[in-house]
Amino acid sequence: MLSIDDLQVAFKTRRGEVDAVKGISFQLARGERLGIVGESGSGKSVTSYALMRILDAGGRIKAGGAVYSGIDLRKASESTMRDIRGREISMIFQNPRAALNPIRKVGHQIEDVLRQHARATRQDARQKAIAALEAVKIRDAAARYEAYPFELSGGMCQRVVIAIALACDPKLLIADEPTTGLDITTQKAVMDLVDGLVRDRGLSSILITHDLGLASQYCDRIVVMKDGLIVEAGEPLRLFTAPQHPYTQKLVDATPRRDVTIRALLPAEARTPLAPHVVAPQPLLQVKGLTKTYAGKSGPVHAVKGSDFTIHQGQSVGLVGESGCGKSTTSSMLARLLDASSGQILFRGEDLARIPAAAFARHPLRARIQMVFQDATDSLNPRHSACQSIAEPLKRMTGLRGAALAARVAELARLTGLPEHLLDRFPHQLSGGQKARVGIARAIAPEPDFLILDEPTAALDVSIQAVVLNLLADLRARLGMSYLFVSHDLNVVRLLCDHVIVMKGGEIVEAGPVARVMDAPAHPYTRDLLSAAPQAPVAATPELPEIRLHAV
Amino acid sequence: MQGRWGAVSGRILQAIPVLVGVVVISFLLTRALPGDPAVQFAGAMATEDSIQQVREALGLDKPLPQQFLIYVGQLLQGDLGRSVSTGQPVAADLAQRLPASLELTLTALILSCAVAIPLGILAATRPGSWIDQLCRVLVTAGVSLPTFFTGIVLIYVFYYLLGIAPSPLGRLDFIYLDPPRVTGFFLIDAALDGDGATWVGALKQLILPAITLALFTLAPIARMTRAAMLSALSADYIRTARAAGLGRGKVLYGYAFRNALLPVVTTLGMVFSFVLGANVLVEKVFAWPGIGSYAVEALVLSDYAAVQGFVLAMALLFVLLNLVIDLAYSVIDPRFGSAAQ
Amino acid sequence: MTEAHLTPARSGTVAHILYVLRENPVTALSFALFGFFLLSALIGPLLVPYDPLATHADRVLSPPSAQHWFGTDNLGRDVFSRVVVATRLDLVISVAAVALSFAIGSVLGAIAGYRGGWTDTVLNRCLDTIMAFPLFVLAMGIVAALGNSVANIIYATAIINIPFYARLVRAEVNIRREAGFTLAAKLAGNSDARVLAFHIFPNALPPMMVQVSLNLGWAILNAAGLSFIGLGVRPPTPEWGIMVAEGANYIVSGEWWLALFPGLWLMLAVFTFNLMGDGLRDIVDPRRRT
Amino acid sequence: AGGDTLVVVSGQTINSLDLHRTGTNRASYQIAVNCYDRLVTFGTKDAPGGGLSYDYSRIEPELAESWTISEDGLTLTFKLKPDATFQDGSKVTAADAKWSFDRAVSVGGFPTTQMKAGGLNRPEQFTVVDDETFVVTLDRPSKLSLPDLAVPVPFIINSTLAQANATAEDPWATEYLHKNTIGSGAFKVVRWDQGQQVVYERNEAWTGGPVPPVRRIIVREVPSAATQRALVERGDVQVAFDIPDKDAAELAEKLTVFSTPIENCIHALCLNSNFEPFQDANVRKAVAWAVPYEAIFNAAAYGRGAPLWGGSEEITDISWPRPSQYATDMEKAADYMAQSAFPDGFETTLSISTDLAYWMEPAALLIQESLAKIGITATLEKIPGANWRTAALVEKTLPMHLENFGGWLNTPDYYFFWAYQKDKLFNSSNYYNEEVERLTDEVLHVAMDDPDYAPKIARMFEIVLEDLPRIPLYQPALNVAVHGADGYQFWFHRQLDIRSLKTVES
Ligand SMILES: Nc1ncnc2c1ncn2[C@@H]1O[C@H](COP(=O)(O)OP(=O)(O)OP(=O)(O)O)[C@@H](O)[C@H]1O
Ligand SMILES: Nc1ncnc2c1ncn2[C@@H]1O[C@H](COP(=O)(O)OP(=O)(O)OP(=O)(O)O)[C@@H](O)[C@H]1O
Ligand SMILES: [Mg+2]
Ligand SMILES: [Mg+2]
Repeated sequence: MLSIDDLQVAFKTRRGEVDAVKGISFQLARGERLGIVGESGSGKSVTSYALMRILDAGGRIKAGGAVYSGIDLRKASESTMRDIRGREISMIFQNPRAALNPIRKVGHQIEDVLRQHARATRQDARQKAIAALEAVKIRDAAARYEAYPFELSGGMCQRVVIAIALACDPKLLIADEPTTGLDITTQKAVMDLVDGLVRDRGLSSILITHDLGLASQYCDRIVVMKDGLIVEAGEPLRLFTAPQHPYTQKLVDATPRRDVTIRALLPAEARTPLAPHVVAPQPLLQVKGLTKTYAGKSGPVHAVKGSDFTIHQGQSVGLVGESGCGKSTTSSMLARLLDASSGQILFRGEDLARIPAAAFARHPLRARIQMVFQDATDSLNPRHSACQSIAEPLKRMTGLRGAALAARVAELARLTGLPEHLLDRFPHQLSGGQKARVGIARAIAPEPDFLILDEPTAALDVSIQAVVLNLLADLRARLGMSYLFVSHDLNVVRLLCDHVIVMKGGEIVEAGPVARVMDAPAHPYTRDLLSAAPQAPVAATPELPEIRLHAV
Repeated sequence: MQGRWGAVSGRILQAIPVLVGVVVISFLLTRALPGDPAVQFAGAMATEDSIQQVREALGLDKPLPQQFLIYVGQLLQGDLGRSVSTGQPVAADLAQRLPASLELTLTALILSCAVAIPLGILAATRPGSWIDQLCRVLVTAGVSLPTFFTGIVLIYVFYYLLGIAPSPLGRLDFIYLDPPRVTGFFLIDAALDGDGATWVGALKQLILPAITLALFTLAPIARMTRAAMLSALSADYIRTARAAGLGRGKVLYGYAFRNALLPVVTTLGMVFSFVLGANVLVEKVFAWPGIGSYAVEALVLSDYAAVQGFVLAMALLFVLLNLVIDLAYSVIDPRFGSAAQ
Repeated sequence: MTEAHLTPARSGTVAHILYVLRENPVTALSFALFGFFLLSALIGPLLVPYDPLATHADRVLSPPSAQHWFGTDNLGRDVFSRVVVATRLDLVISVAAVALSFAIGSVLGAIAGYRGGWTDTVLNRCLDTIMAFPLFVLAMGIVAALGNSVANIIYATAIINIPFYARLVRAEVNIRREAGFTLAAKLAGNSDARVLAFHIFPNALPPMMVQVSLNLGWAILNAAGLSFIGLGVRPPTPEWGIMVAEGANYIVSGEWWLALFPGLWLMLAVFTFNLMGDGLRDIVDPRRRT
Repeated sequence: AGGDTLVVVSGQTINSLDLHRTGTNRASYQIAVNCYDRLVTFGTKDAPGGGLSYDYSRIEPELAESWTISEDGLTLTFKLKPDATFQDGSKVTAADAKWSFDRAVSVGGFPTTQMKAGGLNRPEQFTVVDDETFVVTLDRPSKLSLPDLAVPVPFIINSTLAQANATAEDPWATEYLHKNTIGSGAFKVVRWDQGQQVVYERNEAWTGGPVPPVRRIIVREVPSAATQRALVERGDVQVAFDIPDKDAAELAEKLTVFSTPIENCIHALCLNSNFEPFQDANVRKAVAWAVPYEAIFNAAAYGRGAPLWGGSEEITDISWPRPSQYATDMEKAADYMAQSAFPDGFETTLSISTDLAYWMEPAALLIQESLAKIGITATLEKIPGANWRTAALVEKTLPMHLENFGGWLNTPDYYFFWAYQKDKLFNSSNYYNEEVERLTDEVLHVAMDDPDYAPKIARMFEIVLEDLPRIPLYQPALNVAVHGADGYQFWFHRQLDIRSLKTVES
């Protein structure tokens, strides 16, 4: 049905031509579900754009081509392509909210496509659009027709995007990271929906993702890409059990899954023994009745509703829960960046909640509590080089200057595995993993006792995530810090943490040792979270109890 | 919908302190003007006594706070006072002259939009190309010219040398009679009256001053259109639309341009109020009987009531303009006034 | 590891500037022109062929010639010399006015954007009040009230421009108030004032550079407009605006050079400033570095 | 514009139809001239620069058919024309004259001051004898009284109509007259668009003089001089009134341009005696010898008007304005400077008005440059128009400045009365000389043919030209360019008298 032959795509850029796709070939049969996996920048998206001929200005198909049902997609006229897009081949994209025109009613956006492809007339467009919305199982479709994207949740937006893509009954659906940016539970619901539709209608599909686990769960065959080339292709189970290419091996290893140790995420040659960390019996931090209420536009928002927990010296505590449950709010309060509405934060017996956040910057305990942020890019000052960023807390809190400061920065860079020559670079000149290292180096610079990690790996590729997680584990062992590790990914938490707290809607619903919570979840919500995480097809994995998720 | 009206009425409330501030500042500013209006208006051969008489007649012998209270009291009754130099109530003067300025400004803006927006779109669809650079240089050249200089050069070339343009004598050549006043906009009034000749006559008079002003406003509009179009075109929803096979026109105008319109409308508002101020110079060059020339005259003569009235009228216009922009926003952008924004 | 790491490499900055200039020919042109104006402001008065103030009754209103490139004015003064010498004053007016509004606007905007709440509301209303005035007329009023000296022209121009900077900085600060690097800076032990001054504010610089360049141009036009109304710099000081305004009266009688040359010069200067904006932004924006 | 319509452009703006109103500007005086009649008017003579001019020496009837002056000169009896009617058809009566004169002396401000110049101070001085007989009683005889009745101020208003529109707060109907012309004059205003134009239409029943040749005259207000020039040059308008000297000089080569030196008007450099350097007679003389008269006359006036320098020191006649004995002589200037108390020079400011910058600025620049050569550093100061009168004339705080007083009543003593007497408005130099003070008072009301008159005037000239509080520069001209029109007549009030204008085929 679709055959790609030595496709090469290049972009004109400031510094000459960049080859984004360097000659890839694969075939897609009718009804087949293909997965394309690879790390960021490997050319997955560009491949799909090239198929649709919607490359950005400056991009062109340099060589090779693609044939879809006998039509040469490279040579076809623009009007032919317009007919193909949406009617024969459809795409859905990541970040559904941004993928919809913000100022047009979603119903009209669906109509636009229907009318474009003459699948509807002015009279029946509305009715067909509603039918398309019903097909993606949106509740109350007729009412949603009138909605604007901002009035819908992320999951609903993605359903609308899917409705647009499938409105004209295409034969091939390309989904480019359709669930990035969605909540883990929503992700599952959306993927199940797409998969259901694809199967029901007998479509071919291409799922582009960097999550090997996700791909293997929803695809018949997986293509692994690296640097614009296909390095390996095959059935999911085969890839997982017997990867041929070292890169595939690395990806497989790095994918967090049950029953592996944190070191096992790394490539075999990097698996040095992990020094054990010691958990002291005395509590480092005691949180009592911690509450935060925001004055929202439409009434108060109870972001955190009276949390109680304790963190011991040397202990790593995981904090999990879906988006908006109050994880970041909790960590900000603990980091003393945000004033609590009520409650106590006892740090070695001293109540930090009584010190206003604005004054805490100059408090001696400031150096004892540090934090690593979710978005490494956002957390680095774009005007400061890596070195300046790392040096900042040292200058402010330790008073180091001159050569001593430089030496300490270099030491921290070594500790976090940041090559020294990168220290001069600005954040935009660093990769995601490197930025994460700068963020970690900066946080551990004043040698804190307590480190809060707010989803430090959420924006990273799995292989980099693996490295960062191991780095954190090493640092903990070396420096004896305590962690509060915030994440929505239970698999990751299990690797790094001793203890886990599950939050929902601002409340702690379950807490306990990792092994207990993961293996015998007491609260149904914890079970939801567990089942939503994509599972790699590891041969020896015992079946998890199947839990149906509610439709969004 | 409720959110929108809430936002609009919120704007009206916000305007109140602004108007109060404008009243106070304009009062103080006029009093700070050099020159004694009493001397000015007492006439050529005034003696001490007659100056004093005039001062009392104008109420300028009273202490400042009292003058202010009197002024505010009058304002509250809707009385803008009387211009000493024209001898008319300021409100009447403004009502007479405002349409002239508005007609000129709006024509200039329409002209400017008609050129700048397509230019901006063109530049945005080919960023970095020579067309883009040329647009940038052209519109920048336009905004770099002092308006009075442009005006004079245009008059010199098109009226004096070539004789194409009509004499730069205000809104209508004297062979025509003013159309019966309905809106005060000659083009509209003449059209309503069905008087084709007068309409053409009024249009001819408008062209040169409108071009002068339009040249000056091309740059902000074109630049903003370009920037907004660029960011709209790079947005994800454009990719979605293209991937769904929508036609080029639909994508460019139906999707990208409508989104780009939001910042363009904001810019238009700013340009409008800016141009109303810049009118001062153009009106002088083209003998245009607008409020700009009125303001200059009043300022030079220290005609307190006229200056204050003018400033207040402009402030009201500004507030009104912001409301119009908000309304335009709420029409274009459904998010307006909702919590999501 | 050396101390040098702690500040971005100097050579990198120069290379970056060169890159920005090379990348866009229009930007390069504008910087070249700017250099030219700067030079004529600095050493122009030393190089001009005639005393810009000296009158010569015998060569009144002579058209451009080999002796007088731009002709002479109604008092026989050399227009070219006057145009060149005026550069310094005009640059001083625009740069001083812009510097003043930049400084005041930045402080006000930064505080309002960072503090939010009623500080923000009050400032916004104040800015609205200024904006509600027709700006050119406000400038006229201020100059008329304070008297027409160079300093007052600068103040007036600065005052009408403050809202633009304050708004811009406020918006830029506001979106970064909760940014990760702001929080990180606080974690690093910076007080609010330090966070604002050294971490958030510098990030607002790139868009402000565009504003600065536009305003430099506006400031000159503004001064020229004031001169046209009769509220400009004191004679006989040469100033472009006055020269155009006075020359304008001579166009119809055929002495076009009186207005044309200062007008073109003025336009070229404003044009240069306006075009420089994008380049300036790219230079101060580290993200443009590669 | 067809044959019976004539278009005039002028840079001035009319702000009222009523000359008596407070705040009425100069340009509006033309309404009083063209739409109203006075009892008497001046005759006509050939103007020095070509064209016609009013003739101060001849008083002619306008509304008054005849008049008699009593022996003692205290009673003026006017007989009104029996057929004179207002534009609404009603008869012009002595009661109208009285009401109008009462109004002029009562409303205050400029009209009242001007009436006083002719000895007309109070309503009691005006009596109605019968419908056609009107008597003015003076406190003392004065040669200025009758001419003062021919200036625009004492115009005759339709008092019945005016009183019908008067209110208790507004007994003089200023509100009504501001917007309506209710006179008996040659024209009526049929349309007035503020800031744009005034449209006049002929009064076919005018009795004040020959009925005007043109039926309709439009006066367009065009602020830009360049535009005015372009319009008249292209023939789009027939008359450009009060154009700059430069345009006049250049247009004179293509069109008919009347440049009439303005009688009794002098552009002068004033030295304020409140400032120390100018109390020194040598300094004043040094300045007078240093002024580059010729250059100023060329640069500021483009040779329009009349020179007022390089005259003889000996005073043989009393014609006025009179060229001074000074001319540009830098050596003499330097000598005087050396003899003064400031041999090394001093610093001062030279002030000019923005409104009058068109002549003041070039003149000031040339003076500044020249004074620098004798060690006087003058900083130029441009004072906004609104402040000029206050600073220069009322407060008299400007050390060195340019000034341009012109008296309506064309006698030298009248000029002296305003410009050289202590505390008078136009004495911006704060000049005080006991003898001038006395002589002025003595001659002001004396007839010009009185034997005492000429010697006293000559003495006054001598003193002020020696004392030099005002250094005369030149006598300015009023320039009018016509293109397809004729019949222009110059008036002392410097407003356009449209009554005599006619169109000609060009
Ligand atoms: N418009 C463009 N101009 C220049 N280079 C581009 C452009 N778009 C993509 N590229 C380059 O092409 C390469 C492949 O990009 P692509 O978007 O396909 O990556 P990806 O595999 O989809 O990554 P991700 O997982 O981050 O989405 C990258 O190196 C990228 O820098
Ligand atoms: N400044 C604020 N004003 C009002 N409400 C807020 C504010 N910040 C957060 N909230 C609300 O508080 C709740 C908790 O937010 P929080 O950021 O802690 O969630 P989270 O668990 O970190 O989510 P995510 O996984 O998306 O980061 C959310 O409902 C959010 O909308
Ligand atoms: Mg991608
Ligand atoms: Mg969060």
